[in-house]
Amino acid sequence: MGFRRYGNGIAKGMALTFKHLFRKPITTQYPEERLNVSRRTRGTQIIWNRDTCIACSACARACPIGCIDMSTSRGEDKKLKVDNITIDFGLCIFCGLCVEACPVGNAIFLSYNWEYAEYQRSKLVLSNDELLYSNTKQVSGYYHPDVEKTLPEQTLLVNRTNRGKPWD
Amino acid sequence: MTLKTEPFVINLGPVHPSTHGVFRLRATLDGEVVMDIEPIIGYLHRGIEKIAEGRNYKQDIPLTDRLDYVASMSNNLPYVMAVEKLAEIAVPERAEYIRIIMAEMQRIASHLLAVGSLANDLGTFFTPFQYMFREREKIVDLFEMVCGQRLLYNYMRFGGVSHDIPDEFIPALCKLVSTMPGFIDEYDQLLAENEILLARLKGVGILPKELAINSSVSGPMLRASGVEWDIRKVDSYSVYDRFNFDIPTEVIGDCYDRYRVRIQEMRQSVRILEQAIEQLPPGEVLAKVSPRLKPPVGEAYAHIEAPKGELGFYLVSDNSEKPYRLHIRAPSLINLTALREMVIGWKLADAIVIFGSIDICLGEVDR
Amino acid sequence: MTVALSSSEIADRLKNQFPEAITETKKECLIIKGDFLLDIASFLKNTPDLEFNYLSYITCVDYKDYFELVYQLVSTKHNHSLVLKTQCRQPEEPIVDSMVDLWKGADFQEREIYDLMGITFKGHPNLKRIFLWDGFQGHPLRKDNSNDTEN
Amino acid sequence: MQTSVTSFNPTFAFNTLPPDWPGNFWLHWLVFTIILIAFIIVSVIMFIWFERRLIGRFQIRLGPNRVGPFGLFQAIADVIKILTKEDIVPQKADKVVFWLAPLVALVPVLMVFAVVPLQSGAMLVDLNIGILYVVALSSIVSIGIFMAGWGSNNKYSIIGAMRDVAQLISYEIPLVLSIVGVVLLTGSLSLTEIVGAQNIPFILLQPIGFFVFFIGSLAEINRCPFDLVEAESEIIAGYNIEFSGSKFATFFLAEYSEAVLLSALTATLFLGGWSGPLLPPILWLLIKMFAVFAIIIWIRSTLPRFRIDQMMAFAWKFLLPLALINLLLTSLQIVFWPEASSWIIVLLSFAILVALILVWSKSFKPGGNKVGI
Repeated sequence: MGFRRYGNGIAKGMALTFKHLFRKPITTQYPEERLNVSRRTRGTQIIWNRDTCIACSACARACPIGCIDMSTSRGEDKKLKVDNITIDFGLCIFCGLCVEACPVGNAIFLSYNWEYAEYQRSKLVLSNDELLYSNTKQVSGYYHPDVEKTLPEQTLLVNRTNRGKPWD
Repeated sequence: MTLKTEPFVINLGPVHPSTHGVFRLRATLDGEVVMDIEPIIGYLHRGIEKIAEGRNYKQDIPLTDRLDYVASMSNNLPYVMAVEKLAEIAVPERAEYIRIIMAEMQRIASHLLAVGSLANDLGTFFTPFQYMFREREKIVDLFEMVCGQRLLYNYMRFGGVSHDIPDEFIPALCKLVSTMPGFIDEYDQLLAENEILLARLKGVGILPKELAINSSVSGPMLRASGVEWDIRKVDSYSVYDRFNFDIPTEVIGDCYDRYRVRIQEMRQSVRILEQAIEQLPPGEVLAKVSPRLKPPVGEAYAHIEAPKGELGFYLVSDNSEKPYRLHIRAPSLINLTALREMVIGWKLADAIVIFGSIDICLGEVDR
Repeated sequence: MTVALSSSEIADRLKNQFPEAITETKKECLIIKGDFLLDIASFLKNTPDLEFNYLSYITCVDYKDYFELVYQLVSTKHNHSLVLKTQCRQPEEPIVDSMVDLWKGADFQEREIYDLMGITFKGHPNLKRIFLWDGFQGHPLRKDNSNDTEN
Repeated sequence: MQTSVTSFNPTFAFNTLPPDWPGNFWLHWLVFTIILIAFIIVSVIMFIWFERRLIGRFQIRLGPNRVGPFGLFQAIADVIKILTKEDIVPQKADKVVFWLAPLVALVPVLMVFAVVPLQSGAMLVDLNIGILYVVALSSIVSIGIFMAGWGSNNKYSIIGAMRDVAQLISYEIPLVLSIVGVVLLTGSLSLTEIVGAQNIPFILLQPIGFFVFFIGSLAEINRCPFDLVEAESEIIAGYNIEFSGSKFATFFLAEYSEAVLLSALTATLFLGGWSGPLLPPILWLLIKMFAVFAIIIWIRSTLPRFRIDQMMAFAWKFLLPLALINLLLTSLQIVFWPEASSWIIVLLSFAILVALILVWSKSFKPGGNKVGI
């Protein structure tokens, strides 16, 4: 122990906080400054592709909370078609199991967008055409490696704060 | 002459800044001295064990995320291990390594939060907390990279993990691993020798070795009391037997020892990560498993050394798609058993610190 | 590695002292009669070469016609483990001896089982509901308690 | 000089006008009171902004930067927010005490500012017992805090209030004793003369006194590491847990005015007050105040808080002996070695300070024998 308890522990701590005064802030100024999220972001919406969907309801069955409501019927050509698909984003936990369950692989996607807010809960329930891909909704690379490659690289704090010294 | 004092009952929580969730501590105080406490829990009880019986095996994975929500990766792991044990699924080697990388990163992240919030309970105005969140953020960034979310990962699957790690993951992880020891040194510089912190933590809330074992305490708490008991070593699972690492233990079992154990475990985790990156083999990450998994009739118990202690899943299968019974051995709940013995006789401020040093997560306590 | 002790060996040792206690010896577990639970547990805890000083977890499974309590015992000294089970065949009022005197760690877990499964632990110092509130009707983890009751 | 204490005459003191101020006594009084209150409020707002920004930088983030340039108007926005909030009075509160408490806490602090010299002669009254007045009034704040704790009929509040009273009683003594050292050197209780007497700042001549005074003032304004009164991790907000709306704002104002006051006092007593080269005196005072406050913020952003018994032990076993020794040394120096060169005294005092801290920390353990470090 010896010469250890003379307030030098406090002094050391104070020196460390003082050192941090001259470090770059790690925070970002959110609405103006945006970081790239992961290419596999499980964003806050589910995007459905009507053309490729074979109406097998695998996604609805895979959903742990049952927020996907899908009703199908046989069309005239004996093929299954989707009559109605409704997803309640107020319930959805964005676990991505529906995307994994899809047998065709490109009928259901999670979105790359992660900002989604409504004033009413009822507006969070989307169905049919509202679930389709649009300009405001971008497809995420979750479970879709081909999409993943096209998205911008994620901004990482590990890379962002490194300034020459091993840790800074 | 003695003054007659009247004990009074005070409710710490359920909404209180340092109960780390919705926990209620009914304390009987004599002035500032705690005479008796009664933990009252259940405010976050969601009946996860019951919900799990109503869903199929795969749908329960996102549910396990919600146990200890600051260490979701570590919750996924024992559950998938239990199912793999039950259904006898072999896991590819690369997947085992990825799982360990994730579990160890999660351990660092969880301990950072534990130490940071302990410092907060001590009254440092969020500074150590902020510094530790910086590193936690880096780890969470990497988790986001592999599985797309920052809190509830839902990453492990039966027979592996859901995705292979992306190409840019390993360089970023290397960078993290190489800088992490420096940051841990900084935390030590900030906290470990601080006289006020020492006065607040040393000798406070001592949990003797015998009592710790008797109370089924696990994880850093048990090791701080001087028991060299780490599931990774004593009941080695996954590929932990291929790594060199030590089990940090302390002697007395006070709050400072628990803090020290956590700090040192972070260093050991960094060591494991370094080795895991080196040894990471190429190959598949997910074995072929039927989506409608029906394990044979039987039962299995798989446990891991989660950041908070021994986290185990006891599964009973009746050869249907859904588990017949899922029991979670939650370290947070069982560690709380020892709280009463540790707190009584200390001051109110110490009670908060002792509670903070246990490091519980209410999602796991109440389930 | 934690060695799972062979339950038949333990059963042989137990037979000397408790000849009627053992109901069944399975590969991974030992099923004993509820009346002998406390005696056997203290035997397992206090016998020098067994020394199961650490109670890893307790749980209870509802098999509809009986409840099965599962105790995983571990020895931190010898690093071995044993799964002890007892079956409770009174579905109306299941009563089991409490382990709190032997292992304090049983405290909250027994309260949890009492709360969610409705098994009374004889000798528990503070047996009351832990997660749910006192006025709650029923025990949610029982199989006859459906997921969507009014509670 | 020394005789002025004995010949103290309140009417005389009140009628002394600084020579360069126009108008009669009452006009001067009115104008200067308004100026003073404006000064206090502006500096409180600046202090809040400064604290939040600086703590932000210590914590490697930016701090408030949205409202106005550099977030300067953040505090104003906060004030508007707090004032427009609902003012809730608990049903079982002691209404009268509850209503009075914020005022009792705020008014004494404002009154103390009457004697703080902002620059030469720029003060409401130049009381020749200035320091005594400061000490007497600043203790009243704790009555307001105790009233708040008592009146709100809340267990957390009462714990906080009890802590505050215990803390104030303990820390007032070393605080006052450390001021006595300065008074001995100056030979006067008047703050103007204390500033005037500082050819070299008293921090150099009285390092022990400064050390004790600074720590004591941290405790006085309930700042980290002595913020047990409102320890958010233990008793949430302590005495002001039940206060909202304008009452809370008043407490907030009182707390920060006290911080401003003690920064100003530290600057006046130990750092040479408004005196300084080149810049105008008021600016010098502000610079010194902000420097003192910056150190307070720095401490706040680094240190954990004491436990109540450790805090009391720290006051009685560590600070009080230090203050007494300081007093003894200063008296001895004035009696036996009055003509000593200041620089020798400076060196000697610092040597003694270091020696004392080393010796004391060897024998002193916060928490008594129960806690071994």
